[in-house]
Amino acid sequence: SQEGGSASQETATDGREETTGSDSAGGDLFDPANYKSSKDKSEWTIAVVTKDNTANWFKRMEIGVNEFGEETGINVIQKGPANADAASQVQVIDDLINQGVDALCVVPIDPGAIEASLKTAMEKGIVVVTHEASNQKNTLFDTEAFTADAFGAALMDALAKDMGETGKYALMVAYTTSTTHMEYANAQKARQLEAYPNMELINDGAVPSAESEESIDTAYERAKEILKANPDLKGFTGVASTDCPGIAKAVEELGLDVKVVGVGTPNEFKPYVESGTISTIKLWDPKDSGYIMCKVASMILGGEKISEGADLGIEGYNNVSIVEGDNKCIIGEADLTITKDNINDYDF
Amino acid sequence: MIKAKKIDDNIVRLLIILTAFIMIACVTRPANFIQLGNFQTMVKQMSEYGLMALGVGICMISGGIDLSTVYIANLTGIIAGMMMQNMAAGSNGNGYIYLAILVALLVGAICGIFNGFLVSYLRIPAMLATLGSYQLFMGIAIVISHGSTVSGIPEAYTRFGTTLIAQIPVAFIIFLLVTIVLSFIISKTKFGQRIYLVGTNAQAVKFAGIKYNAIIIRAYMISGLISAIAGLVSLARINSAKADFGSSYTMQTILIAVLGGVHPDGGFGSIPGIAIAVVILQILSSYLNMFPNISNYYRNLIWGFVLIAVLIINFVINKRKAAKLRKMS
Amino acid sequence: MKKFDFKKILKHTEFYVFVIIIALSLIIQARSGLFFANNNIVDLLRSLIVPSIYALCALLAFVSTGPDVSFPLIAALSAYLAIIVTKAIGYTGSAFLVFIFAIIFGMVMGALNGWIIVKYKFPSLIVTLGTSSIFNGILLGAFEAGRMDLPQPLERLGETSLLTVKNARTGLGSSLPMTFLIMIGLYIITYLVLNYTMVGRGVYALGGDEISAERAGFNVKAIRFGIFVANGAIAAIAGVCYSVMSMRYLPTEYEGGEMIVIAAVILGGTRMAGGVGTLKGCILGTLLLTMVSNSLILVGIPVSWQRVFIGVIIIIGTAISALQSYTAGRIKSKVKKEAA
Amino acid sequence: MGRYGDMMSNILCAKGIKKSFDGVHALKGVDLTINKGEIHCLAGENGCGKSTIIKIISGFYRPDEGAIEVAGKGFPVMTPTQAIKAGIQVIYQDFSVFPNLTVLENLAFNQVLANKKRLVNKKEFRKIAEEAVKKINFEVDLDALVETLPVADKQLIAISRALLDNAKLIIMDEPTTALTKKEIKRLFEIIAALKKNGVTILFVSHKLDEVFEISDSITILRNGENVISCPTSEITEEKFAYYMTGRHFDTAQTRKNMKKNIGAKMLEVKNLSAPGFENVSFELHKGEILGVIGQLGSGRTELSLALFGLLKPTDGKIIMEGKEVKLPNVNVAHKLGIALVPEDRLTEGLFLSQSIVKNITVCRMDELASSIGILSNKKSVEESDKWVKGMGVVTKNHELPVQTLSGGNQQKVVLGRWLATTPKVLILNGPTVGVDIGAKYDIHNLLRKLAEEGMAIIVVSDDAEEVIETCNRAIIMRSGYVTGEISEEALSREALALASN
Ligand SMILES: Nc1ncnc2c1ncn2[C@@H]1O[C@H](COP(=O)(O)OP(=O)(O)OP(=O)(O)O)[C@@H](O)[C@H]1O
Ligand SMILES: Nc1ncnc2c1ncn2[C@@H]1O[C@H](COP(=O)(O)OP(=O)(O)OP(=O)(O)O)[C@@H](O)[C@H]1O
Ligand SMILES: [Mg+2]
Ligand SMILES: [Mg+2]
Repeated sequence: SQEGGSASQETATDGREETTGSDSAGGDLFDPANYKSSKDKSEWTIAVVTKDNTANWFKRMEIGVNEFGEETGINVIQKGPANADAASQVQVIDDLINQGVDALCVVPIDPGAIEASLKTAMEKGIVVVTHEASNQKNTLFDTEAFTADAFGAALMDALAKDMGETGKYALMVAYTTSTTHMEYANAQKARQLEAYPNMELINDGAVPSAESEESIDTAYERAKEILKANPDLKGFTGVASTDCPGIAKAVEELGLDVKVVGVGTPNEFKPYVESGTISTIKLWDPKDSGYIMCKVASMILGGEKISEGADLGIEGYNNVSIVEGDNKCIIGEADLTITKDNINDYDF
Repeated sequence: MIKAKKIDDNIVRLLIILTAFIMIACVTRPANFIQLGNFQTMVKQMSEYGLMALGVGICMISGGIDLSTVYIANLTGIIAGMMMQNMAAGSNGNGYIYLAILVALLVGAICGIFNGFLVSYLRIPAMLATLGSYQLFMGIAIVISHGSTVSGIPEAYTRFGTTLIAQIPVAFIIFLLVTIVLSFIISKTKFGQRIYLVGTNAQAVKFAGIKYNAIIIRAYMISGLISAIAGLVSLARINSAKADFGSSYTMQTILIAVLGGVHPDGGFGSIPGIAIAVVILQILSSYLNMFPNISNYYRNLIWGFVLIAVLIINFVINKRKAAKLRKMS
Repeated sequence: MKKFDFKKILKHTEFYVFVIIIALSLIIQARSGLFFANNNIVDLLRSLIVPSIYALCALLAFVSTGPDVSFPLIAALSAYLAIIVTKAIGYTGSAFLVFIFAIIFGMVMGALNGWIIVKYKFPSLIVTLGTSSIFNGILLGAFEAGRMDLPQPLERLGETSLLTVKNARTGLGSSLPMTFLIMIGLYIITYLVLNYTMVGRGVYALGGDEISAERAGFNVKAIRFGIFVANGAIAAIAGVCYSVMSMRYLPTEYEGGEMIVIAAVILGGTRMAGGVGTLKGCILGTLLLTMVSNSLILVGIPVSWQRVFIGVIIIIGTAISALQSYTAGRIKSKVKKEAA
Repeated sequence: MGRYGDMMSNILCAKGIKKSFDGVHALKGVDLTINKGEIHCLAGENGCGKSTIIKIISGFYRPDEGAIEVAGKGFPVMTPTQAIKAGIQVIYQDFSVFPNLTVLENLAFNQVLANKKRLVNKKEFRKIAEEAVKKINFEVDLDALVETLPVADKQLIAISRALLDNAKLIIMDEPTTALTKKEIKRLFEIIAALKKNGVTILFVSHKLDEVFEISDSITILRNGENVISCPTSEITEEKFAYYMTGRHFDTAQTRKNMKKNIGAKMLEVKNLSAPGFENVSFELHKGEILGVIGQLGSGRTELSLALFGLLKPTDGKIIMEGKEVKLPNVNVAHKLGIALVPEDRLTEGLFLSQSIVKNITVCRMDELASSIGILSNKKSVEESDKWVKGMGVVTKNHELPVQTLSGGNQQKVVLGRWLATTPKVLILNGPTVGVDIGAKYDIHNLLRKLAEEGMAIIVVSDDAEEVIETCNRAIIMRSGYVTGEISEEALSREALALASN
């Protein structure tokens, strides 16, 4: 993981070099002020590109996107690729660029794969806003309910609290190649090493412990294997929406006392949360994320400045902070922690 | 003797379909479709899977199939990307880039030879051999990249991904060149003819003194090599490489090859046919992206429909022609 | 009568797959000490359910015609439609009816495959590739299917289990879902049809030599059409079983399941050229691949190496079975020479 | 010229049958009448439509025009099941067996299906099968898979399957091609016995001697049209050949009149052994045609494979033009000037769906290509043109796939391919199997001409006639050993019969 760290640092410096390189081309590519649109608001088109439009998560997001469109009268569209595959997403983005949309709001499948496309978009004067991509370089703003590190840490905090800060735990992701998942997973481990010395990640700390391959059934099978191989396991986290239902099912069936913490939508997890197997769900509301991406894009198009402490108009984003890392990251305080006590307050 | 026709009917029909698609797109979405930028994007996108489809097509002509092209492309992209990253700092000049390209091509060829070895010497059905090797190549790619994206490719290399020559993206020029070279190899050389023969009757090939194993290995090697080129093109275009990039391309390449007139049992097919099928698919995809309210998943529906419709049209036309012949004689 | 003929057994691919399975299970047992535990065996049986039902589709298609790659999407689409219909009419009775809905939809889709393949004599690979692309477009494009909760009948079926075991040593339990019975039932029906009806023998006959089958008086077209309709029905059952076992309908989890199933079936000795393939081989091949993918963690293979291992196992397994059938061919010609 | 019997004595009457395939008129209005209880021979050159009319009678093809009556009953649409029910059984040219199934099932299917049984009754299957093999005293393991059996057994399965109970008319499409002399004799005995029991036989053959030996009457077809139908007694061998081919054969041109031009020693095989044969020695000179006569399974095929680099010898020497050579693969054999025309042209010889040009030039690609491997289309076409003309291959266009040619023409293509390499030693394994007399005559003439020009030729065959007509000398193989050699002077039908028994 140390190698990985230095590699990403290198990437970061490369990113800077590119930035300065394009500076000379005229205007700062990364200054939102350069993207003020001369067109009337009603002529703008804001396109939201998701990972997979069939997933409940992004259907929820579409509600927020449409809400924004209705509220403002701005033309908004949401598109997903024909396959949940980075290459297909690149195609969608490239095609939208050609159709002359005014803003692109992207939830990348793989941030690395779309860098070049997003750069092209910006060079053409298209506003680029991303979500779930705190390491995306070619974006004006990345909007996050929180940072990946903070989210990973929050997951770990929740798990640690539920399992009493001691014992073995395991981490599941969809694929080792899922960039965001791996960030969350690595952040969890980092937090545990820093704050919970009595906890131990199985398999000598290898991240992740298993892949769910974005399938609830596979998550279940892998969880079972892990539980069999580690009968003394006390905690389990899963960061893909397929992971926790599978893990919880395995735990229930084996009749073990393992705390399950993870990411997902409340309705899908409700039975397991109510039965107590899933102790905590961490998430943010994709409806709000969709809304916020569009809002940020429209503000840039309208020439409005977004600065530290800005109010983006919905709860959780009334006082955003801006962190400059690989990009400018707008961070709200919109993480939701759902437990048995408040699960009935959410319906998505 | 009747003079042999120069262009085969299937290509003519594909061209008609292509023209029809272009016309529909031009009429219904002129503002979006008839645009230099749109064409540039389309040709850039299709170059990668187009290259792989050519490789798959050659293997299918030889009587097999190659399911591993996408993962060879990713593996070689990752290797080249990591080499460029690591050597960029210590070197002045672009020598290291050429070295990385060379190594990537070599790795692609070796992967292809490995596939060919499984299919020829070990007699594993190609579908299974390349199913196994695709897991293997993807696995190796995950192991060396730790599953994460290899990015931070030196600009000296990625510039090439965005270069235009006479307004044509380099990637497409590469695709065209490979198409031309392969068309030539397949239709005009000994080796090319032997691929068809091997795909027609593997037993008779032995009696005709054609080295079956050697031909098969070379066919898969070419597929591996082209996949490596696709990997390098993709590395330049998206500035990164990853073990699972483009996993949906596998089925797509087979569909393209089949639409292009390659027979899945071997012995038939042409490179230009595949190339035209690539263009048809790309226009279809880009066209659908012009309708915000139409889900991209309709592409699969249309694509499956076009494939079967073309098969049936070919069938009916051939039958009609035979009936006409019968009446004449 | 028939003697136990060891030499004959040595010629069957199934035997070698069986040997590999035994060897691997011993290795897994040695490395983890957990393989032969009752709960692990039950887990394995559970994992076997859906792939082994799929394997029937692959087997029937290979024996009679050629590859069929459309079964995962027939499964996905017919399960979707069945669930939608059940919910729409508010049916809360037996899960049996939901299966019937799915089977009807599956048969319609299978009939489309069968009709094209029989009428135009196109290679089944192309046709099923095309139709599965169409089914995918219908499911995700036209219907915009998303994850769904199950209707009551299926939910209830998912909650009942056939058998629950508890490992005395580790205290770990495992339960076998009711869908296991469906799988067993399908295997029994397929076995009886294939071996004890003339239609079943016709499936093998037409796979061996289509023209001869027609001359002998088999209704080749009807049998082939029937195979694809049956495949549609079987795929539909697998589709519903999958959703029952995940307790949720998951539209995107079906696609791409065909290749590994085809690998399993061929590993089990099914001949790609047709006419040869047994249910025994089918289940053994599926067991082998399921076992491998479900034991990598038990054995302690790091996650990033798992794919390499699966690739290597597929290559080695298929190489053994390919070389074995080649040498069996050679033994054959030697025997013939002795006879001459 | 058709000869129609009256309704009562007809078992089969087909009138004005027309059938075309994708523009090829296979039958242009053929009449065929077969009297009850006779052995009727259907003859004609390759591709004249014999198999096609058989398939129409058996309900496998539907005629474009024409009517079929079986025992006086008209069948507007005949299906395979109806035909079987009406008592018509066919032994197809390609045997029509299921290689992947057991002998038992192969034997029982037809009857079980004709009885419209839906379920499998193993006992019934076995009963039918045992009955079937008993009829011809055919000894075979009923539980063996057919694909593991030798060709002759497959043929016998096809025959015994056709003999089942209710058969009134048995049609045999070239049933003797894969059989040995002994087996042919046995088959003829069976046919005679069947005739005695009132079964009618329609027999297709190219072989003159067979036709005259057993048939009562003959129908000859040419190019999908009737030429003559008459009792066999009314026709001579010479006329028969003329009716079939429409040409007169120069019978003076036989081996006896062959110009002898035997030259230096070309090939010497010393104590050669390989899987399938042992300790084989012989010499072959320039301008000489050596016959290797032996039956199926005698090792003759393996010998030819070993001389062509396809089978690795375990012992012994192959000496070519005085130098010992090793033949690790076909390419080496090819370079040394050895050519093999394989036994089974469909699986080993031809690329059926590829063009005639490709099939002819496949072994000459190295010469037709430039140094970097680019093929010249012009040269290829010229080359193939030369051989298409030279061999008298009948075709409209040499870009057409080889599968559009008739059997004899296909064989000429394979032969042309190897002659194009100008070999020094030409090995032919069953050069005229399933080839009609016209084409056979052409091929034999060609072989003699090649020998005259100095080529050394080995003809591997089980056809005594062929060996006598073409060869200077013959060696006899049995069970993997050379059991005798017959010199030119002694080479006669009697000598061969004597030596191989
Ligand atoms: N299925 C088919 N499709 C196209 N052409 C066919 C088909 N079957 C037969 N033919 C053509 O019809 C003609 C008659 O063929 P047929 O097989 O009846 O000849 P035959 O007399 O049996 O010859 P042989 O002695 O070689 O067996 C040939 O020209 C052949 O090429
Ligand atoms: N060792 C071998 N390697 C490759 N092919 C073989 C081998 N042995 C036999 N064959 C092929 O298998 C086929 C059937 O063989 P088989 O021995 O039955 O031929 P045959 O003509 O019946 O026998 P024989 O040559 O002994 O008269 C032949 O066509 C031959 O080419
Ligand atoms: Mg015939
Ligand atoms: Mg032989």
